[in-house]
Amino acid sequence: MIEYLLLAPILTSILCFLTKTRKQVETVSIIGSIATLVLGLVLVNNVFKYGTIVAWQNALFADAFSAFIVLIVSIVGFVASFYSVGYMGHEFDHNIFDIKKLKMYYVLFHIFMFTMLLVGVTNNLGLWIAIEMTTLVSALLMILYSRKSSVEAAWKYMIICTVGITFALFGTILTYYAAVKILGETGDALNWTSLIAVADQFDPTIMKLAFIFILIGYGTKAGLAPMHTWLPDAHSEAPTPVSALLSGVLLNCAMYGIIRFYTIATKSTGVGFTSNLIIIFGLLSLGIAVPFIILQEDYKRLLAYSSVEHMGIVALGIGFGGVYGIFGAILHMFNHAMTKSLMFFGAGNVLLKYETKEIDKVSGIVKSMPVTGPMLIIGALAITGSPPFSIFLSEFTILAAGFLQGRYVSSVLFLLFLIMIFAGFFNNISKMVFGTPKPGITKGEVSRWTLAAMSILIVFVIVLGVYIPPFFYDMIMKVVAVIR
Amino acid sequence: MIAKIALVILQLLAIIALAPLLSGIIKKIKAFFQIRKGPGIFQPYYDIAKLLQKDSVVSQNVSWLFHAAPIVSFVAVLTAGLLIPIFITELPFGFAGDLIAVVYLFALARFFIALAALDAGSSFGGMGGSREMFVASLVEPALMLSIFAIALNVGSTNLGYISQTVSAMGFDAFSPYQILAFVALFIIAIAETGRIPVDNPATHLELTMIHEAMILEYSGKQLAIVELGAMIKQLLVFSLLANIFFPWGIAQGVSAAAVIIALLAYFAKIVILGAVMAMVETSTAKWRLFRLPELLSISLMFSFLALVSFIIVKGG
Amino acid sequence: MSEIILGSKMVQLIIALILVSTFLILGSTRLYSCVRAFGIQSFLLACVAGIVAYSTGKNDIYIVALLTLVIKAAVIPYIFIYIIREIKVKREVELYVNVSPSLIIGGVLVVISYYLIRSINILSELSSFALSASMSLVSIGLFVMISRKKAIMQMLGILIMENGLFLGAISLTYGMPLLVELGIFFDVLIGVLIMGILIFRINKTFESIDTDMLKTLIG
Amino acid sequence: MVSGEMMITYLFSGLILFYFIGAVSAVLLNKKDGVCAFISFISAAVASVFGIIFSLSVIWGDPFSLALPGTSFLQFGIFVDALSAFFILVISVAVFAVSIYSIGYVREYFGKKNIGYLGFLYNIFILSMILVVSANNAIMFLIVWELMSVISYLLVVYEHEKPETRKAGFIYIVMTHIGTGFIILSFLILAGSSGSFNFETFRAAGVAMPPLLRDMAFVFALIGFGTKAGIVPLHIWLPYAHPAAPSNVSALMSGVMIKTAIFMMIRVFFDFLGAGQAWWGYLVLAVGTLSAIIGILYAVVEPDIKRMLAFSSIENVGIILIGIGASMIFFEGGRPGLAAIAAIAALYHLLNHSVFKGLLFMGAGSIIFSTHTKNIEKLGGLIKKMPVSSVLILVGVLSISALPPFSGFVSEWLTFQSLLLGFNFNTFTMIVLSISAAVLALTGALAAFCFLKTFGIGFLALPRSEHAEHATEANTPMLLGMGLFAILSILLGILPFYILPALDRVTRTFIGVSAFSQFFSISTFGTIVLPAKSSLSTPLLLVLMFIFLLVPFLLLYNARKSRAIYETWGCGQPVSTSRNEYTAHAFSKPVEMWFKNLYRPARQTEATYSASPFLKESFRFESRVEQVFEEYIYDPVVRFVMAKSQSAKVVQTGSIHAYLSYIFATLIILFMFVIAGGS
Repeated sequence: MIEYLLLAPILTSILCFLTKTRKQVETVSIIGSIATLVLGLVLVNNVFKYGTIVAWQNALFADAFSAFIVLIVSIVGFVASFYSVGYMGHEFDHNIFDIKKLKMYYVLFHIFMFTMLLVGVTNNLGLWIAIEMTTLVSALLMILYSRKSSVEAAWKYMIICTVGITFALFGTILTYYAAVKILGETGDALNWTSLIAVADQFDPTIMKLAFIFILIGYGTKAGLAPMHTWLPDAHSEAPTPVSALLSGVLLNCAMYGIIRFYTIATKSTGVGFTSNLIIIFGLLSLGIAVPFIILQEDYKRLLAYSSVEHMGIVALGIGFGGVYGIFGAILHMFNHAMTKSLMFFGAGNVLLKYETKEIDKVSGIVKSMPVTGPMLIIGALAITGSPPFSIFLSEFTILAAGFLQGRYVSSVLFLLFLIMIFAGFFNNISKMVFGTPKPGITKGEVSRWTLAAMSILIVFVIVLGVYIPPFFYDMIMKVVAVIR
Repeated sequence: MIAKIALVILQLLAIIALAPLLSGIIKKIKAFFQIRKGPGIFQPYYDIAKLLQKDSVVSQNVSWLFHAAPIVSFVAVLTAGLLIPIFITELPFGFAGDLIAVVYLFALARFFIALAALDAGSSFGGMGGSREMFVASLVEPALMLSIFAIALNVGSTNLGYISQTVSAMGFDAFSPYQILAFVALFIIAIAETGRIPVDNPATHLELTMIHEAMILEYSGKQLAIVELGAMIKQLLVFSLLANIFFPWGIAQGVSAAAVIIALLAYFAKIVILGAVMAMVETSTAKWRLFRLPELLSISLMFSFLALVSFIIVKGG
Repeated sequence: MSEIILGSKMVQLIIALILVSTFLILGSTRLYSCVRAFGIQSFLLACVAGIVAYSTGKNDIYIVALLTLVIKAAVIPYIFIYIIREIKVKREVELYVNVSPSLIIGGVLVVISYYLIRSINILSELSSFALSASMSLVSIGLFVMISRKKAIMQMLGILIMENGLFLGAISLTYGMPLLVELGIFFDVLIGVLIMGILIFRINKTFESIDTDMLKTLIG
Repeated sequence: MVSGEMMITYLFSGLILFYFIGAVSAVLLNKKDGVCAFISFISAAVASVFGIIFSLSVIWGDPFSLALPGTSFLQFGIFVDALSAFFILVISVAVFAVSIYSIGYVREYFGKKNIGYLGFLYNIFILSMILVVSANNAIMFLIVWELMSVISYLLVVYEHEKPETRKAGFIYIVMTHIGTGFIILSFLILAGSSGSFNFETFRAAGVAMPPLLRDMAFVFALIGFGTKAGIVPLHIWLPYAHPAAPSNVSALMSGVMIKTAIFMMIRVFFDFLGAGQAWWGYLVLAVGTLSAIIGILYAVVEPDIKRMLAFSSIENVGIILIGIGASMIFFEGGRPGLAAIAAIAALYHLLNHSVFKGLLFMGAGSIIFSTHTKNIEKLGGLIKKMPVSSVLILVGVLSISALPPFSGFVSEWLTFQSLLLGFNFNTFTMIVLSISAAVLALTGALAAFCFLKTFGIGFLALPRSEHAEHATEANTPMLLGMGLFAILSILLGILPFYILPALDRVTRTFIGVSAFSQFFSISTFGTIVLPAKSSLSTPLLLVLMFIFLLVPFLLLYNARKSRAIYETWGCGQPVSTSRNEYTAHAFSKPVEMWFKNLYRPARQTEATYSASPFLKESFRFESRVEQVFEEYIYDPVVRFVMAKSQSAKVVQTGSIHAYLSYIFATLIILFMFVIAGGS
């Protein structure tokens, strides 16, 4: 089952490589991503129905949490491939991309999908490999545009994330060392299930060290402050569909790594150490995002900083702990993925239309793009945690968890940052969306594909804001059970 | 029932009939203090009668409101007259409104006159309206505090009930808080009736006028109504002062003798009050408008002191 | 048994030599000599792996040792030299921190690492020596990245860190499962390739590989 | 024959359904402006009729509740008791009139703006308000509460082409968000004690909480809901947002939306937290008093009519809160009967305010509709151009100025009386209540001043600009909508004896006792009789005034015949031009001088001279008053945040070496943390 899921994007990628024309490559890509989505959903369904699935002598492994990541990856990936057709098609039409580059884009896109799926379904140490692979592939995607800034961003991304990931490997080795002491030198010593089973016997000091390395390592990749510095560059310079994947999905994948190790480390060190650390990083991320969001001049960077903020929120949810906290964090990962992708897609449309990333040079989107404009407003409200949109529910749950756990100071700070971010973010977005467009901007949407992609996401954003379907609720509760 | 209606009509007639007289008396007393001869005390009657016979000249800018305003304000003042005990405490329609309602009926009257002042488009009218409303605003907090002081003492804002209770107290009514409240209300009365130092009813310079500036555009019958309304209002304010603080002699029940005694006592009281007012007017100069808040804060202070001393004396 | 191996003079000596090679990198101002020192370091690392493989008798580790020898000691240095030749970079290592302060800081980092690992006080003295050496490598690697201007030196810094990890892994746990090791080698190799591509790109777009040029994305 | 219970469910569903129909049809029909406007607003009006019947039957019947499907995590429910029903009534009444008005008003936008968008938002906005007052779960409440805020924000920025509108919208949504933050804190404290987000559990938990937590819940709720209600100093958004919105929406926002905050205050303070501490009541009273006076003071000097109305809303919210504060004091002091009277006064004023403020905003809308200006200095003479509108607006003006026998008078009278009832309390209470009453009196007088100015300058005398010169009467639906409210203003003034018993049923739900017959009664001529003979009968006053009309009519007999028309008196100079009229600014100058410490007026004059320095060629005069709260509280905070943000941005230097150092430093710090034995 898992193998098929992993095979789908690889095959698609190969087929994309073999195609000749734009039509072909787009068709292959769409079909491939539909296949990935379907397989992903089947996997998710199986996991939630029948329990954990393993394959390849435990090297591949899917429990509820993995399945949840697969769910996010495949949904956003699917939508992003739709969006790509519109977005990259526009670039192709305007001769920014030739067919070679377009093909290259789709090839890398599906490999990127593969690596992210791999993050979800791989067993422990493989996680490190998979995450490093995501960095490599996405760096390549970033330099498809040969702008100076893209190259700069890619370099920073590559270097900083590799350093971070190296730390994560160190943490993994230390964990392995702690596990080997208990389990002996078996191949099982790096499997999630066997680790968790004996995690409470691990040496706490080693685990503390290990957790620090993991937190800094994967935290770098997840964009937790102060290791987030590469993130605004990378996310704003990548091609928009990739930005959406980077912000919406890849960050979650890194977060997934942290949470996995958090579960193990907590069993050994006790809840205080790990959760305090993770809360500190969470608050730091929120706090650092505030000034940059308030004074932002580039709307894609604005979204990127908002991702830093949201990863901080997920971290807070995990740190607060309890059923509420973790439930909120998991729900938030999903909601953020949907909403942030929506926002990036909207931003992409704006970029195509206005050909600038500067907030001050964009105005009157509602007039020039009557569909994108309202969607951007909804997205902006949603991403800043306004009801009745989905992120409000998860943020509220996390806040409630903070209160229930007696972490009043953190909770109040959290709320304060949220409000400041709201003000900053909304100010910037409303400047762009409202008003009258500059002369020379024609009225009309860029492409129907992009709108289709956004419509799918907006359904998630709105529906999950007022109604959590029982099956989805059960799903998240199962994930919570895995983590706790 | 008939007795009640008779009482109402009697009270109305008394008010309408006495109002110009009070005006005349005050003018006469004022003249006395200023060592002038002055017009006769019935002069206001002649004035009104003359005005009623005159044709009116109306500004070309005005709307229907200009014509309606005197009527509305006159009616409002008259209605207030039915709520204030003049010679009897058991007012037939006393339940229709209390002290607060009286204040607001006066406000209604003032409101329409001030509106009409703006209608002609003259800057004098605007000036008068603005100042009139300004003075009213200045008065209001002190007025409400003294109403509170009075009402707290008696336990009600019903005017008939207040008179009744205070008159039942006899000389006990001369308590410090009563006196303080009286002083406060007297200052307010100066403002309400448009007298020096707040306003000069005898001025002929448009720029210094308040009330007169408002009604500058009225003439003939309309002016008569406006003037009469103002006089009635003055009388009512005096009656309030008289029958809230010194309700002696007021009739408790409906008997001819009591009513006659009450009427006489009432007349005496307002004449005395008028004399005091005339004295005050003669002994002060008109203040400039922006100094008025000082005067009103004095009144505010008095009424607040009245309230506090009541609370302290009576205990909470 | 493990203590014996690590305690053996041989391993200690090699680890010490690895540290020396690291300092060679810190102390040199020429790109070529840096690359050469890195090659030596990787070779020494392969030696450690070989000794561990020999004394534990695990065939897996032989493969790892071999891979280290081939990829880290041969292929990667070759890639470096290729890049340096192709883009005709100036041969100097441009520094933020001069050679002698660099060396002093490197020394301090070693001492700190040693102290840190000792103060954790959960490991035996011998494995803690290896671990502290590995920590030193990681931190010096990071320091190299921070203190050198050229993009290519940052790439080298990452590889030094990677070597440090490798040393830690091999001395603590005698390597990890083979599949995982292979994955890591694969990643490292691909990583180096992609970084190489990026360096070419940087050179092409900025006409220099000085990272000082890469300061346009701020705020 | 359906049972009563079913009937009520149908009514409620019908109410929701029609708002939905309104919203959906607006979107579907948005190509045809006229049809779209008609259908969507008529649908809202129909829904509001359902709302009126529904709420009346709940007030006079039993509470209504409805559980909606959901998971244990998110369980929505509807609960409508008499209190909620009262607010639904207020909303529905306002919506009915405003919807009819809107049919005419939106013609302004035909061909220029998307009517479907407006109709959609309008219906959803109302629906969200209905849900706010009927939500039975904290999470659901927060969702619909923010929905209401967001939709109203979108309505505020409907005319987003104007930069000032965007600014207004931004200030509004940020302030409302801050408010929601506090509400969330308050609810979390309550939920922390009750272990659930259901309002039912809040009721039990709130009373049982430790005092400190209760105090915090109270203060947070006061700040949170106060922001929405527009209490000083959290009011700054109101004078921006309400004027920026289309006038029909302003009418709803000022008339109804800010009342939902009052609703929740009552819910939280009385229902959830029980009697509470003595100082709660005093705080609410103080806040109310401050809001009343500050609100009206700014209204007096405001030249923009819609902004003036917004400031006046702050004032009226203050008056309502004075009643609620007094009620809390009495309630806490163990006098529920008196508390009920004070609460009735507050609710009565709330109802009245929603009517006359709605009327006035619609009136302002009519003025803008026909003159295209909001600046009072540019109006004038409208009473001749818009005769019907001006009469209707006059009714609103008289009501808001609390002149008898109009509606505002009755509720202000009740408020004064309820403050007077403090004579049954201790010294401190008496003094506090008296001071509050004095301030309230000043407020009332200034309100009269303010609205007199507005009506007098705006409607009377000569037109002051081209705009006013060419004004025409508003169209029929607009007049109908305004007329409804004007009639209602009068009815609410003269029929209090119908309304008080209903209000008594409402206040009974949160105070627990009925004040009727025990603390007040209704006797002949619809007289309201309070303890100690204080009584008021507006119907009788009205009748008396009508009878007395006879006197002036007799005196004025034949006056019309002998009337000469001539120029206005100007000391002998011909002055019949609008340039000689008294301006609004001049009119309010005395008050400006009186409170110059608050206003800090700044003036600028600029004169150009022709040849001689004594002959001015042109003269420019500019004067403005400071918005003290903005300039001394909010602006410094914003500047501080901006400055700090600017310096914090240094972190992102662009240098990869710096970035790597951060990671290095983090690592070292965490190591120290572990070595130090941190946990």
